[in-house]
Amino acid sequence: MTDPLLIFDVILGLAIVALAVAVLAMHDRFAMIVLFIVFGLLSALAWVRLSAPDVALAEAAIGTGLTGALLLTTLHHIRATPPAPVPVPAGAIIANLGLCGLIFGGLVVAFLSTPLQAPGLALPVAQNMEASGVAHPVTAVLLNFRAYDTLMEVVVLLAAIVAVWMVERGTAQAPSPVMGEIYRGFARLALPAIVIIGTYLLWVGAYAPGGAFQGGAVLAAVGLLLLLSRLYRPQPAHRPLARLGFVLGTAVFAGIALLVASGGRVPFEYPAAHAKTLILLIEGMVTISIAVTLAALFHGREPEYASVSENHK
Amino acid sequence: MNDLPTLDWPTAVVFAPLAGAILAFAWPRRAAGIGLASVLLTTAAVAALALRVLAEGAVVTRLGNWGAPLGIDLRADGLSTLLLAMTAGVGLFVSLGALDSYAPARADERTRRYFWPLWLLLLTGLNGAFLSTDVFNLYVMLEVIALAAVGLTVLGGGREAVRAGLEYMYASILGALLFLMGVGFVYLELGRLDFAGLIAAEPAPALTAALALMIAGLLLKTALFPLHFWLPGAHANATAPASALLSGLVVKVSLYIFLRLTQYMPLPDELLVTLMGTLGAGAILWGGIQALRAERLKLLVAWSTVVQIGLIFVAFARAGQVGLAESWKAAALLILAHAVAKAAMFLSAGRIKDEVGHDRIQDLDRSPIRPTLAQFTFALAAISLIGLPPSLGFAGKWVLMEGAMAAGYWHWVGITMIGTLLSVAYFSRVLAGFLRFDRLRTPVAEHQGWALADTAPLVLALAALSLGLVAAPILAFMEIGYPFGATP
Amino acid sequence: MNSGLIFGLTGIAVFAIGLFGALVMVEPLRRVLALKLCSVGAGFLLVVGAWQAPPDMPDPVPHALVITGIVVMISATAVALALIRRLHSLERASDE
Amino acid sequence: MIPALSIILIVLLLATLGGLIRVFRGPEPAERMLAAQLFGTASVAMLLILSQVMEMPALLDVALVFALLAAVTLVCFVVLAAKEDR
Repeated sequence: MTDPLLIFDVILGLAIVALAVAVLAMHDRFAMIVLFIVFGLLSALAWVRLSAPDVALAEAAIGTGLTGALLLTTLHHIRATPPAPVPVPAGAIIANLGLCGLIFGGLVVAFLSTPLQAPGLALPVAQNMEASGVAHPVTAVLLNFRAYDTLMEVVVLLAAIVAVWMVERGTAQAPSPVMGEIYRGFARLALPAIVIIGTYLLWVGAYAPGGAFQGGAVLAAVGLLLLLSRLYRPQPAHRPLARLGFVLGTAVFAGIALLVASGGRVPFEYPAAHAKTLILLIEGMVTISIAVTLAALFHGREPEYASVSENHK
Repeated sequence: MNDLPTLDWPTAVVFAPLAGAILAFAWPRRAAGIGLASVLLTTAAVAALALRVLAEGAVVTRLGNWGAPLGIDLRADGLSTLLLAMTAGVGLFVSLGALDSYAPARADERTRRYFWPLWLLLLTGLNGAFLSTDVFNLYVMLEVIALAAVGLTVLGGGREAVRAGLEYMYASILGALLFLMGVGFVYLELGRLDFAGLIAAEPAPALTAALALMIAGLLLKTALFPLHFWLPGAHANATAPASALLSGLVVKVSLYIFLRLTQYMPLPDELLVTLMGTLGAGAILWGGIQALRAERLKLLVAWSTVVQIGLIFVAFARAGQVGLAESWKAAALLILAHAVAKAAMFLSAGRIKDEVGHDRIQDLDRSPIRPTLAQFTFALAAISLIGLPPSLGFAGKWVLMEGAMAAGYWHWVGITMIGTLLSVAYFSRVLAGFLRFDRLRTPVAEHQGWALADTAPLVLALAALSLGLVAAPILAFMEIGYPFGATP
Repeated sequence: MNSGLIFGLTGIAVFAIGLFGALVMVEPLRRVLALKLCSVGAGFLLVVGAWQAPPDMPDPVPHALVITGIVVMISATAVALALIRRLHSLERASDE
Repeated sequence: MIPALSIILIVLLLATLGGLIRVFRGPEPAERMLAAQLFGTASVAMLLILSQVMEMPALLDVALVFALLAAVTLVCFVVLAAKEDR
């Protein structure tokens, strides 16, 4: 008898592929983004089925939730001008379709030839878990075994906010919305709950799925709600504090990585007795930075002194 | 290990610019000072690392003391160190030039403040990529480089710059994602990501797919014809120091990774090596024709980058598959030559544009306000890019042709000759204008005399010219640590 | 047939669809989404590389890599979207 | 019991995929958004069942985040739509 879960997997896989096509084919730009959000949720479900709850959390929170919000604000910003229909020559479409079909075929052949369910690095990770300072393997990989990658990932986030602040100077400020009573009520209820969930995810990362990135993303959602509701308005005077928030995670992470390198130890080699504390400290600071940075990426512009565009509203 | 805490130079080379970037962004008022200090520190660290490599051979750092494949190792051998030194040298002089180019009188405050964090983040990524021994780590480094480079492209803020920057962004991200997909196949097949695993691997369909994906991504990022479409716009519309960094350094990273990967996972067929060379030949011809037609100086210089990238791929393919063990040296020498000369050329082109007020090639004549020194520098850089002795470009082309002739691959010799003639043709369009006496124009502005911004490109151009004299020691240095031997 | 196989094929298909979109699409926002599809496809491949038939535990390393990839991708997306917004306002300013 | 849960799971998935037709047909943005919200709710349900079937309690956390971020995107939509109406 076939496992009914396999049928579920097949339907899920087909739905994901169909949605990927639909995202690109959908004419309406708003519908395109909505379909993309659904596509992200389905992918997260698929990753749950592949026993990767950490990845599913990150995809749901960052890859789909926050990315969806970013896409929606950008669409709101540029919606005034509908895209001029640029006809793509049919020849180019067919040629590219053929090319991508070939690539797909080649990759499938290559994929089928691989030893599926090879052990990979699971064994060395399991053997070194004791020394890593945390009990959850994914967190151990992220914050200890491959901490250098993770540091560079936070650097990518830093590069993104530097670039975004640089790019969007002088962009027109969007007008403030009028917030209804219902939304205020929602915000009052939801904000504390979200803060608790975000902190919980950070904390739980030491022994179960969760951690700095997922926690940071959930906390960034608080920032999004505050920004959207204008409960918090970025002020020029807050810029130094914001900059500090952006660099905090990177600075603490890099600083600890270097500071532990004394007495014969190499960078990133946390002393065994303090590994857990140090990792938790790094995670906490990185969470703050991620939350602040993601919220700022959503806001986009660097807060400036009374911009011209706001005056002629 | 001894008891004294010795500085770990590979780590220092990555962390010094990172610390600078953090400080320069957190403290924008002091960005220039912090930036220059951290570039100097990085250069010092690279010099120390080079001395270590010279004395002891390859230097390896096992981050976290886990050791690959569980952890990530940094490894500095001759080739890595040479490219680090190239980055440090070019970066130092471009930084000095930038001090003047972005001085309060010439650029607005925001441009000045944002240049430094972006450039230092770029430097972090570049150094990290040259030291990396792990394919996933390379992917992350490529993304650090991509975001910082896009930021630098649009630093000027004009519409054309933003449009070109967006195009560059798409190409860059797509290239990185192709690379990531390749990383996925490497892991599926091998269950590890470090270079040692790649060297030890048996040929397999999944590894072929991985190599194809990664090479496709790298070619897109390095702008090999016909994937060069994004480069001319991005490099021609950026501000001068940014163009110098983008053209001199950023495209070199993907070339470097390409050289590494093709050595660890050899191309399975001679045909593919020839294909690389053929694409390079296409770049030389097409880029040469476009450079001949370019109306603006910076666009011409950008197209010449396309040509030079093509030349490096011809150098890679010059002796076919059996010659690969030696060909990478010709390619690496040309990478070095192009980086130094092109940075000098973009900086001097920027100076000419700033002083004259435009960069239309037609109108660049011997007017009273001509920035003599910048024009002189441009000519020196052109000598190296054309490949006249004693420049480093000459040494590179010489090694290329020698190998091609030894292997009897005369078509590559012919292509190199044609490329040289084309570059003579398009650079003389500019140089002829510099020397023209007939038309005197009214000055747009007072000639401002020599400046720090002139010194930096001049030193770089002179270096490009004279480094050719020490090509032999450079070639010997490259081999330290057997960068392409079986033992990592 | 097993979950790894099904979702591995799904991931490759999503990657190829995203690649097609990135090559063919002209609309800025749609091109960004096409690139996002590519990154999700690559994520699938890595997660499948980690997968073990239950009750065996999956390999945690690819999971960490995909989380890194997701964070890197939102950074890239944010910069691309900022460029799109900037270009839009520059073009509107020059039209007026 | 487990097969029964699996079948419920499949039915849930099919039902919500059917609901997606509103995203395609619209015509109003609100209708498309609400269809997506319905999808978010259903996926929370699917996660809860999966956490039983796959014996992974950690999926409850995933479900929590799903529910939360569905709310955030909805707020984002409402606020931006409100701006548009003015």
